[in-house]
Parts: sequence; structure tokens; C-alpha cells
Amino acid sequence: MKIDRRSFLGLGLGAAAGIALSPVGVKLTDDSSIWTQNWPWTPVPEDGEITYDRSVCSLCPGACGISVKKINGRPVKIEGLDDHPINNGGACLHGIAGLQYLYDPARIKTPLKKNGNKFEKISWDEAISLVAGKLGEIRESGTPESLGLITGADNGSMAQLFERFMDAFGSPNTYTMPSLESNLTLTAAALHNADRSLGFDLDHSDFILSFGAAIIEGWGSPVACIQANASRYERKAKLVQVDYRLSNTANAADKIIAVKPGTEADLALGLCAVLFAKTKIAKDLLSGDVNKLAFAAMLEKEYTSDKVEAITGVKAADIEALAMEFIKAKAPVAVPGKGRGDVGQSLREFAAVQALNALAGRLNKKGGVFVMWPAGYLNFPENVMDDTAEQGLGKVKLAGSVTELVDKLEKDGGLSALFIYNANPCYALNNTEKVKAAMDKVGFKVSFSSFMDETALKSDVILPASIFLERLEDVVSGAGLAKTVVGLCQPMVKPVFDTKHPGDTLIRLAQAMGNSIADGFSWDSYEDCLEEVTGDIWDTLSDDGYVVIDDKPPVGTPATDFTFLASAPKIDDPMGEGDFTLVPVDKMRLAGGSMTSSPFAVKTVSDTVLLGKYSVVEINPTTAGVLKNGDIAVLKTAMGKVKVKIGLNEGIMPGVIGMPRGLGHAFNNPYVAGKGVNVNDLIGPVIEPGSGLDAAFGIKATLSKA
Amino acid sequence: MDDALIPEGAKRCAFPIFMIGIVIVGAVLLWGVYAMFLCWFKGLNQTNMNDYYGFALWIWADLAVIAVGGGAFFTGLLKYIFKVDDLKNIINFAVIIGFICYSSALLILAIDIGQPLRGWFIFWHANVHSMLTEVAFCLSCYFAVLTIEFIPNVLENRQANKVPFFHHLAHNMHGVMAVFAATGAFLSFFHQGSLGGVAGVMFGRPFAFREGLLIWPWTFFLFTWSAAAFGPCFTLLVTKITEVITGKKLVGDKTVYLLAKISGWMITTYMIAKIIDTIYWAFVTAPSMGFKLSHFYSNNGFYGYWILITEVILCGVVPGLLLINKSTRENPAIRTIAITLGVIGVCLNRWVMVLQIMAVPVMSFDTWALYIPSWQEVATTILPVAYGIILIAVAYRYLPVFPQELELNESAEAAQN
Amino acid sequence: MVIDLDKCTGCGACMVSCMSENNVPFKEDESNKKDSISWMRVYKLTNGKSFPETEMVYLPRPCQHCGGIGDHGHSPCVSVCPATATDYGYDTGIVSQIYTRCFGCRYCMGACPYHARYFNWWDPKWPEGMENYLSPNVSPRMRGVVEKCSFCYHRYQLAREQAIVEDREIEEMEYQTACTTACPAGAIVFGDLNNPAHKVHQIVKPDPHTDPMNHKVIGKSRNPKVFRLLERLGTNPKVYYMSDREWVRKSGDNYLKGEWENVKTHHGASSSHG
Amino acid sequence: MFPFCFEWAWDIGHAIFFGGFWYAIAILGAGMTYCILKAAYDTVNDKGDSHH
Repeated sequence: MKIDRRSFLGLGLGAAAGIALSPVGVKLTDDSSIWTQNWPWTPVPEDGEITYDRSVCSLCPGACGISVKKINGRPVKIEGLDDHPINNGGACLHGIAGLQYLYDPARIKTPLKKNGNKFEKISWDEAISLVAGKLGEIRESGTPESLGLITGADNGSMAQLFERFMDAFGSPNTYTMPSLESNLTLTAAALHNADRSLGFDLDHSDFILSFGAAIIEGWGSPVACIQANASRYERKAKLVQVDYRLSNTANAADKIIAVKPGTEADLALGLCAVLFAKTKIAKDLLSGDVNKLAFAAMLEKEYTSDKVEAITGVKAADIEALAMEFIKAKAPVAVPGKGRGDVGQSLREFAAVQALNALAGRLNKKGGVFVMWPAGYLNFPENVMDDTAEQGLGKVKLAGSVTELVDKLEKDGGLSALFIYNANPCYALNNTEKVKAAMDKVGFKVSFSSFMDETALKSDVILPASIFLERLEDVVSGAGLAKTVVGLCQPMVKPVFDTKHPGDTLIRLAQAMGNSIADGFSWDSYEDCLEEVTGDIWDTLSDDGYVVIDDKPPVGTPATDFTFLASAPKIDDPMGEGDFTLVPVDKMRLAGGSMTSSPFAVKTVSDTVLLGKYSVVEINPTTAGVLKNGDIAVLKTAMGKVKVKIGLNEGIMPGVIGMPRGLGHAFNNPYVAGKGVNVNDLIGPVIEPGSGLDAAFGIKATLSKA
Repeated sequence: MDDALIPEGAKRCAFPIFMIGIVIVGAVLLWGVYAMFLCWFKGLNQTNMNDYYGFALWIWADLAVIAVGGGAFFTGLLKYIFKVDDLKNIINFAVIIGFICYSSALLILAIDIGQPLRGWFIFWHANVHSMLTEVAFCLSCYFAVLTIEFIPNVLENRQANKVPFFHHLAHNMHGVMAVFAATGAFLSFFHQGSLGGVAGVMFGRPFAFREGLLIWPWTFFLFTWSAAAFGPCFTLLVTKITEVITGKKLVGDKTVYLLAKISGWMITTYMIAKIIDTIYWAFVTAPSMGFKLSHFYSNNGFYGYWILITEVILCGVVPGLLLINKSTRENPAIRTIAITLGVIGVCLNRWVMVLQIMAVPVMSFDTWALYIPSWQEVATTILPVAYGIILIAVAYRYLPVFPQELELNESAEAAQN
Repeated sequence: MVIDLDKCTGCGACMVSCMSENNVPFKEDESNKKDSISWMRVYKLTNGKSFPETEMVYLPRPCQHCGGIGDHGHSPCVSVCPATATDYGYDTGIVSQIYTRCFGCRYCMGACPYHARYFNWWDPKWPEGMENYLSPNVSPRMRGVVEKCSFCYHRYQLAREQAIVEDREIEEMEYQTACTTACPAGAIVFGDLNNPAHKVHQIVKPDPHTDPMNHKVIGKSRNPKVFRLLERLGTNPKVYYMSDREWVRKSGDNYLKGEWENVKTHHGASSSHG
Repeated sequence: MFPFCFEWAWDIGHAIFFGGFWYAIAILGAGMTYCILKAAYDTVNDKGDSHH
């Protein structure tokens, strides 16, 4: 049959109509939409039984109790632990984001060995024997003191275990990174007693005079401090903030005392002078022995209100008024430590503020400052030391502080090997270039880091540590808390990667070294060690998750020795040239010091702090000159020059540039690193004689349109 | 070469020349298509839209083409319902333009939504309280109407018409066209209005919000009105452009004058309503929410009073009056200026009712948000234009779009011979 | 929900708690806040004075869960969603969002004056292994849909199931949002505004009557320190804010010259018949 | 869209909205059906171009 056009068309139309009417189209449309609702690349979290486990966060010195929500044993959420003596259910953003650290792109997945400028994977056995070998050589050469240790904190069993290793090895060269805790210990040692620390009873004070302390932005135990501040409203407690910019704390304060950067100590001494002149209690305290009289004389001579006004810019009248308000308050307390109170602090300032507390009779008083005994819950068995160790320990320490150590190393070396535990000096110390140069002078660097951070990148061998969520550890409070609580950090998951508990690593290392050192480390595991050394509190610790060692004011009033203050050298103007003073600004949402922020934390950072790849600097419009909001400008200091974005901010003192701290990381984590600049690169350390602290509160800088 | 397809007696340029034109425009079209696929496969991160600008260039283009496409329904309404017979000379073209505008609008919507494959949820899971739902329904239905109105014209192609079935189909459809036109008018009234409603009902956005009648904010009526008023302007404008390009007179002056006059009156009346609405909004509605008029036109780098004045006076009142007045209306140059201003005016109005709404800060501590479209957005927005040009070119070449073409050009040809 | 702006320290704990509770994704660069998904966004307001008179306040902004004009449940967003992908729960007053229903027209975002709604411009991506911390209680979203704060609705569901099993009402503390529990300053108080036994109700004292000065507004607080954002628009949010500072309360809404003085004196005017 | 979609409610809103919608669809459908059938009829008992 011949198909003519007509029937052909008919067929065509028929077919078309047929398909149109068939359910094919409908089915396809429906399926496609269902597909978009179940895209294979959109994860579908596995459901299961919900459980909550208790632990302690050791990201910062806060020592908060945390509750970890798990689904079928898989951690999915961290929250504050209710009724915990430190944070009572509260939590900070870094702790809550803790789970992100488990899977952080920068985590070190296996032991590594530097080969040329590349890292190569090695097994744990290789790693341990490699390190043991090197250390062995050092001991044979009879210079055990040339092994150094830089660690984050010096409390808790891990710190002591490292100490113990250094002792057994025979080196006095242990250094801790600057922290609020170490600064407070130093202050206590200078004014009262060695081996004490200071705790500030903010919860019960009715007049908190803060010398730039970022009480609600990460100072001390952050959550506890924020809660103390929040309770002020019910307690009708006053907060007066001495500051040069409107920090969140200054904003929360009832009153701001605008002071020139770096003159906080002088203001404190000025207040002391007023108290001495006007109050009996202060007069009585400053009578008697020589050092007190010397101090009193200094106050009368150099710290009259007018002189202090000239230095600090605070009106003489205001100074006197403030002093009287302070002394008249029921439970006043003065709090030292600009920002987080870790880097760029001077002992003079801490001591001056503590002197104010002493003159006001606030030592060991409720709502005042406690001169606290060490936690002392750890009882290690007698260490075993051979002659080499004895000799080594006999040698003098290379330097008084980690900053001095960097100086020393950079100039003429002195260490043949270095352990770095829970510290990131190549980022957290001022003038990081110098720190890196110093590191290069050390032959053999062993890092116990969990993340491939700036310092880990510099090391020769990495023995990766499991993070707090993967390990067991005692976490003892400190950081200016007026109570001593020991918490137990418990493993919430099996190590995600081939990492070990640094305690176990250290024990294995010691045993690999053999003879006397091995004898001092005869535990099978860190767990055994911890159980043994915590002794009688172990059971409570493991049952309740924490033990409150002390939360009452210590009895008696400790003596105060003003010798240091009477002769304390003044760190004058910041170093360098320029019409601005650059000061670092600590932000709650950006982790400081050796700790790195999580992706979530960085995400919360405002665009007035970080914009694209630029740090935004705070500057008062009146001194901005031609610079407009959002301009890109070149910021230059004696240490270097960087490009920044301008953030006009009414809330900062004219002539001061505030730059956020915690940015400008340089390692492989696209969510956290490569953003903004590290303010520590721009500030040169200024070592304070007598304390060895890096007292650089800032640096002179110039700002010009890019 | 393609003579067999060209309408009897009509003069058309040589096929190669025609193809060159098509290829050039086709290149632009492909560029747009490329951008379109980028958006579909990589997602809307290809655009510069953000959480402040959920509605941006595309939605403006959408509203604009629908507004200017309004010429189709209004001309249809006049021709088939009010029996204004002279309009038969332009109705086909009006329908084609409408068809282009509405198909473009639908395409743009398909690109604009984040989950195109779920787009049909708007019908399936319809929320009858949403103006957008009403838009979607009426829009698609009316597009069906336009297709129906377009089919006969297509079937009148010399070859197609040889097929008896098609011949009869075309014939019969002409017969009942009034019914379709009526339905079309009904649907258009609603979706044009709903597009206005989209903005008017946003009571969280004082710049957009308007009081109204029952569930319909004043913008509902203003949009329908303006579409009816400015749509014909666009029809006339495109006709003019086509005439210039083809170098032929295609629509008789009588028809043009008539449509221009109607448009003129519509525009003028619309502008009166618009001005009343603006004044009421500026001095009653907005202040009741705590906003001064100046809030909407200051403290930012772009939106000033100029935009309001341009829209209302320069591109509203002025063309309206020019088209009402006989002498200006019948002066080709002035008329062209007037219809051009009119088209600009309505597009500007849609721009304001989409983008300025997004730009104005509402929370006292919020800031103005300005945005610049990405090339992908621009390309996908130009895409319909290219597509339109091609469709018009093809339609003009192969279909008897302009009934008067032959008679109007006989004289010219006679002169040549 | 009521947020005490004087207690808020802007620490960001609420933001992160929300993100990790609700599987909110993150990108390499989140510094452009106009495309950075943050259900709980904390705004920073200042009084514009110069140091040391400058004052600022942090204003946490979750979804306001508007009841719409007259509190009839026609929230700005719900009433415009063409696909019923966002809905108003008349039992809870919570505005829900159905991700698998939303097809991404973004009309709701345009309608929301609080910018509480966020669009997934990108497909969410987690660094290798990080999917392991995602919670099954909230399904991760796909590219091309709108998401927003749900007042942790899944927590409500869990609490409700428990309550039903034990045949009782939900306790106040049983259902708390992730931001509330996280806030170290205790600045956020969450509960049932209509339940006189709940702390929110006691703080807010919502006026059950229509505001005589604005027929759109209902549930205005009778506590002179408490206000809502853009209350005059008649969105009737379920998030209230509290501050002792007048300039802070004033910045919660827009006022013409002289209006504020009038408003602040009339605040809670209708308390008489409350 | 259909009474069996769960959003459907037998309320005034749906009545008006979908009433109008289905009404329009009906007209268009009927109109086209008529034209096609009529055309088919005319084609069969060919009274082709009589009126041209």
C-alpha cells in the first residue's frame, strides 16, 4: 500500500497524540522531581539511638564540662554540661564546634618524617625509634640539656609527664607559651609566694575594675566569665573597664575609663597612690619594712594624680574618684591582663593591678582575688635519674622565657633538639619570622601536634596527637578562676586517624630510650599512669567526671612584697615610627594563641573583622584622614607591611589601629587559613627585664591608601 | 530557493542574506543558551543574586516582557470582543509578539527557579493565596491561548494551507477565535494583575506594599492597566522596527493611529491612577509604617527621585499626552518617540517594583543593597530577544502576517516598474 | 522567644550551636554575609556616638516566626509561597520549611523584611569525613532551596513524642532551642508565649488584644522594656527583644520625627484591658 | 491542584481560584476539540476551498 502524504500526516499526528496521552511524560516528570529530592551527593545522616556522654573541653584553659550527643555512638553535637562547677551548662562557640576539629582538613593522619622539604609517612615504630635514636645520640654526647621543650600549659598530668621526661633526660630547658595562667603565676611569685596562682572571684564581686581584660571575650575561663558578667545585672554588681577601644567588655561595662594604650599599669599605680594617700588600710599595709616604704615613696613621688593624668590621659579628678569608688565598694576586685591576658603583657602591669587589690585589702576575700595553692592532686612516683640527667639538670636554663629563648636561639642557637607539645610558637608569638628563624637553628624538632599548623610544618618528625575528643586526660582549671576543679576528658570516639595519645607516645618513647629513662616510665599506658598519679581522686573523677578541689577563699592574708614594683622598669612607648599605635584585638569568635578556629567559628566572624582575604582594621573616623570605609590600605610597622581593609569605627580611641588577632593562618585548611593577616607578624617583641615577658602591647604604625 | 514557502506575491530578500542575518542573531542566541545550561547544571551560584536579591534581573525581564506582551491580549480584546475591526491588520503581529514574550517569560522562570525539575510543584501543590501561583496558572493558560491564536496564522503558510485538514482547522479556529480571545483576556487580566500583586502584598516591604480592594492590592489593577496601556506601544514599536528593517510599509496608518490613540488614552488614565496611588502611598501608607518618602530615594548610590520622575512624568505622562493629541500622534517621528518612551516607562516601572524593593533597607540597622548582574544573567536575559528576532524574521518571511502588506506596497512596486 | 540584648555578649555561641544542630553547611569564604547561610545571625548596632560615648548592642536574629497581620497565620513568607513549601503551624506558631517541596522561587525571601531566609546557592559540601558529624534529626538541604530557622522543630517533635508516650503536657524545659541552651549569658529565654507558667510569658506579658493604635498588631508586650522588630508592619513576630537602653528599643522599628517620644510614652497602652 | 492533593481544601479560596482555572481549561479544551473535529469532518466530506 502506498503511503501518501495524508495518511503519513495522520500517522504522525496519531503517534504524537498517543505519546502525549500515555503516562510516560507524567512518570518522567514525577521521577525527575523525586531524583532532585534525593541527590546522591547530598549526604543522608544515619539515624539511630540517641545517647549523651560527658567529658571536658580542653581547647582552651577554660576547662568547661561538655555533653556530647551521639547517634549510634557517632558524635553529632557538643553542648555545655549542665550543673558543671565551671560552666554550668553554658558553652562557647569553639567548644560547640569541637566536632569539626575531629575531621579538620589540616589534621595529621599518621606519623611523619621531614625529607628535604617534604613530609613522608612513617610507621609509629619507625617514628619512635627514629626519635629515640636521635635523643640517644644527644645523651651520649653528654649534652642532655640541649633538648628543649615548648609546651602550652604547665598544669595537669600531661605537662608533668613531659617535665618528668625532661628531668629523666636531663634538661632544664622547658618553656611554656605565654598564657594568662603563666602570667598570674609569675605575678603571684613576684608579689606573694612562688608556686601560687591568682584567682578572681568575679561571681561575688560587686565592683569589677578591669584593666582591659576581655572578660566576656575569652579572658580566663570564657564561659564562666560570661556567666559572671550576666549575673551582674541581678547582683547589681558594677563593671568598670579601663580600655582604649569599645571592646564588647567595655560595651557591657557600666563605665569606661579611656586610657592611652600601654599606660594601664601607671593608672593602677596612680590608684594605689590615691589609696595610700587617703585610706588607712593602705597606709597600714605600706608601713614597716623597707620594700614597702620604697614602694610608698615611689607612689608619692611619681604617681600623683596629675602625673598619672599626664601619662594615661585620665583626668586627675576621675582617678581620685575611681579610687574612692573602688575602695568604698563592698567587694571590689581589680582584674589585670589586657585582652585574653596572654601575649604582650608586662609583669609590671599585672603586679600594679594586684598591688591595688592588696592595698584595698582584697586578698583572699570573698569577691576579691584569691592567692591560690596549686591543685596538687597529682602524685607521681619518684623519678629515676642517672648521672647524665643529674649533670644536665645542673646546667643553667638557656633563657628565662620562651620569648627570650627565641632571641637566644635566633642569635646563637643552643638547642640540638626541641619538643613542641600543644603549642604553635611560629604563629602565636610576636615577630613570627624571627621565631621561624630560631626554629631553623635547632637541629631536630619533634612535634606532638594534631594539626599541620605553622610550627608542625617546621618540624622534622611529627608524632601526631589524638585530639581531646579522642583521648583520656585530666584537665585542671586555672586561668584566673577563683576555684580549682579537675575535670576528666574522656575519649568520645576511637581516634579517627592513626594518631596516639601524646602520653602513650611519650611513655613508648621513654621505654624505647631504655635504662634510667625507661625506669621512670614503667606504665603500660597513659591510662595506667593517670589512674596511678591521680590516686585517691581517681574514682570520683571517673565517676562524676570532675572533682572540685577548692572553691573557698584561701585562709589568711598572704604577705605582699613590693620590691619588684618599686624598681619595675617601665616599657615606654611602643617601638618603631608612625603616627598610629597598632594594637592587637582579641575577639571571642576567633581563637587566639596556639589554638586554631574551626570553620564554623570563622563563618561567624563579622564582615567588619574579615572581608574576603583582608583583615579589617578598626580606626576612628577622626584620624582616618582620606581613608574611607572599605578602602584597601597599606599598614606598615618596623616588622613589616601588609594590605588591610579600613573599618571606620567610632568605638576606638583616635590614633589607635585595632587589628583582630587569630587571622592570617598559613597552612592547608581553606576554611580557616589564608584569611587576613596575623597581627603577630607585625609586632616586635619587647622583652621586659626581670620577667622575660614579651611586653609589646602594640607597635607604632603608618597607614596609607593602597 | 525557499520561494515555495513564501506567501504568494510577497517580496522577500534573497535566502542567503536572510540566513546570514539568522546566523548572526543565532550566535547571540547560542551564547544565551550556553549561559542557560550553566545555570541549570551548576546552579544559581552562576548569578550575582544573593540572599538580599532573591529577585533580580530575570524577574524584572520576566515582568517587563509580560507587560509589553500585554499588547496581544488587549488588541485581541478590542478586535474580537469590542469588534474594532481595523485592528485585524495588526492582530496577527500582536499575537506573534505576545507569543514570543510569553514563551520567553516561561523560559526565564524555568531558569530562575532553584529546582527547575520541581517547577511543576507550583501547579501540583498550589497555594491559592499566593499571587505567584495565580501568575503561574494564568500565565501558562494564556500561553496556551496565544499558541491557539498563533496556529491559524501558521497554517496559512502557503504549503501548510494546501493540506485540506489544516486549511479547515485554520478556518474553523478563526470562527471561534472570539471565545479564545475572551478567555485570553480574562486570564491576562488576572496574571497581569497578580504580577502587580506579587509586589503589592509584601506587607513586610513598605516600599512595595499597597492597600487595595478585597485581596487585591492597588498594584494588581495598576499592572493590568499599564500592560493594556503600554502593550500596544510595544506592538507599534516592533511594527515600526520591522518596517524599517524590511523597508516596507506593513500596517496602514489608519490602524496605527487608532491603536496609538487607544494606547494614549489608556496611558493617560493609567498615569492618573498611578499618580494618585503614589501620592497615597507616599503620604499615607508608608508613613503609617514609619517611613518617609525620602527613605526610599536617598542614602544610596543609585536610586534617587530621578527614577520616580522618569517613570511617572517623562515616560508616563509625556507619551500619554503625545499620543492623545492628534497632531503629535500622527507625526511619525514624535509618535515613535512617544511609544519608545512608553515602552521604557513600563519597563522602568517593573524594574522599580522588582529591584528597588530588594534594595531598600527595612530594619533600621540594615543597609541598602545594590547588585550587578553576572554575565550569565545578562546572557540569559538577552536570549529571548535573539529568539524573538529570529521568530519574527521567520514568521514575516513565510507567513501572511500583515494582511495589508501587498496593497500597501503595490504602489511602490508599480512605481519601480 | 525573648532575647535580653543587655546580656548578649555577641560571643556567637548561638550561631554555631544552631549551625551544628541543624547541619548548616559552610563554604571556604563566608565573609560575604549576603550569601552566608546563618539561620541565627547576630547583627551589631551602634549608637553612632564617638569614643568613649560609643555604645553598641548585638542583636541575634533567628526567624521571627511571624503570625502575620492580626496574627492569623498569614506570615509574610507563608502567604506568598506558591507551592505551600513553608507553612504556619497553628498549634505551635512555628513557621516550617519543607526543603523537598521548595523549588527555589525565592519569593519568600523577598517578602521577609528580616532577611531570615537563606537560599542554597551552592550544593552543600563537607570536607572529607566531616559528614560524620551530621545529625539525622535535620535533613541536609540540596542546592536550589530556601532554608531558615525552625525553632529546632525536631526538638519539639522529640519532646512531644515523649510527652504523648507518658500522656502529659510538654514541660517548659523539655523543649528548648539549640541557641537557647548554648547561650552562655543566658540571654535567650524560650517557651510558650501563651502559657502563663512559662518564663517567656512572664517576661513579655503579651497583650491578647489588638493594639488600639495599629489594628494589624496583636500580642504587643506590656513590659515597657520589651519590643519586637518592625512591629508596626504587623508581621507579629514571636521573637521579642528586651533592653534597658532606649536607643536600642528605638532601633527595633522605624519612626517618623516625633513619633518615638509618643510611642514610648504609650508603650503598653492597651494593658488596661489586658 | 486536584482534590486529592493534600493542600486541597474545600474553601472559598480554592473554589474561586480553581473554579476559574478549570473553567478556562474547559473552554479552551472544548473550543479546540470542536475545531479539530469540525476540521476533520470538513476534510472528509470535502467542501474544500468552496468559500475561497
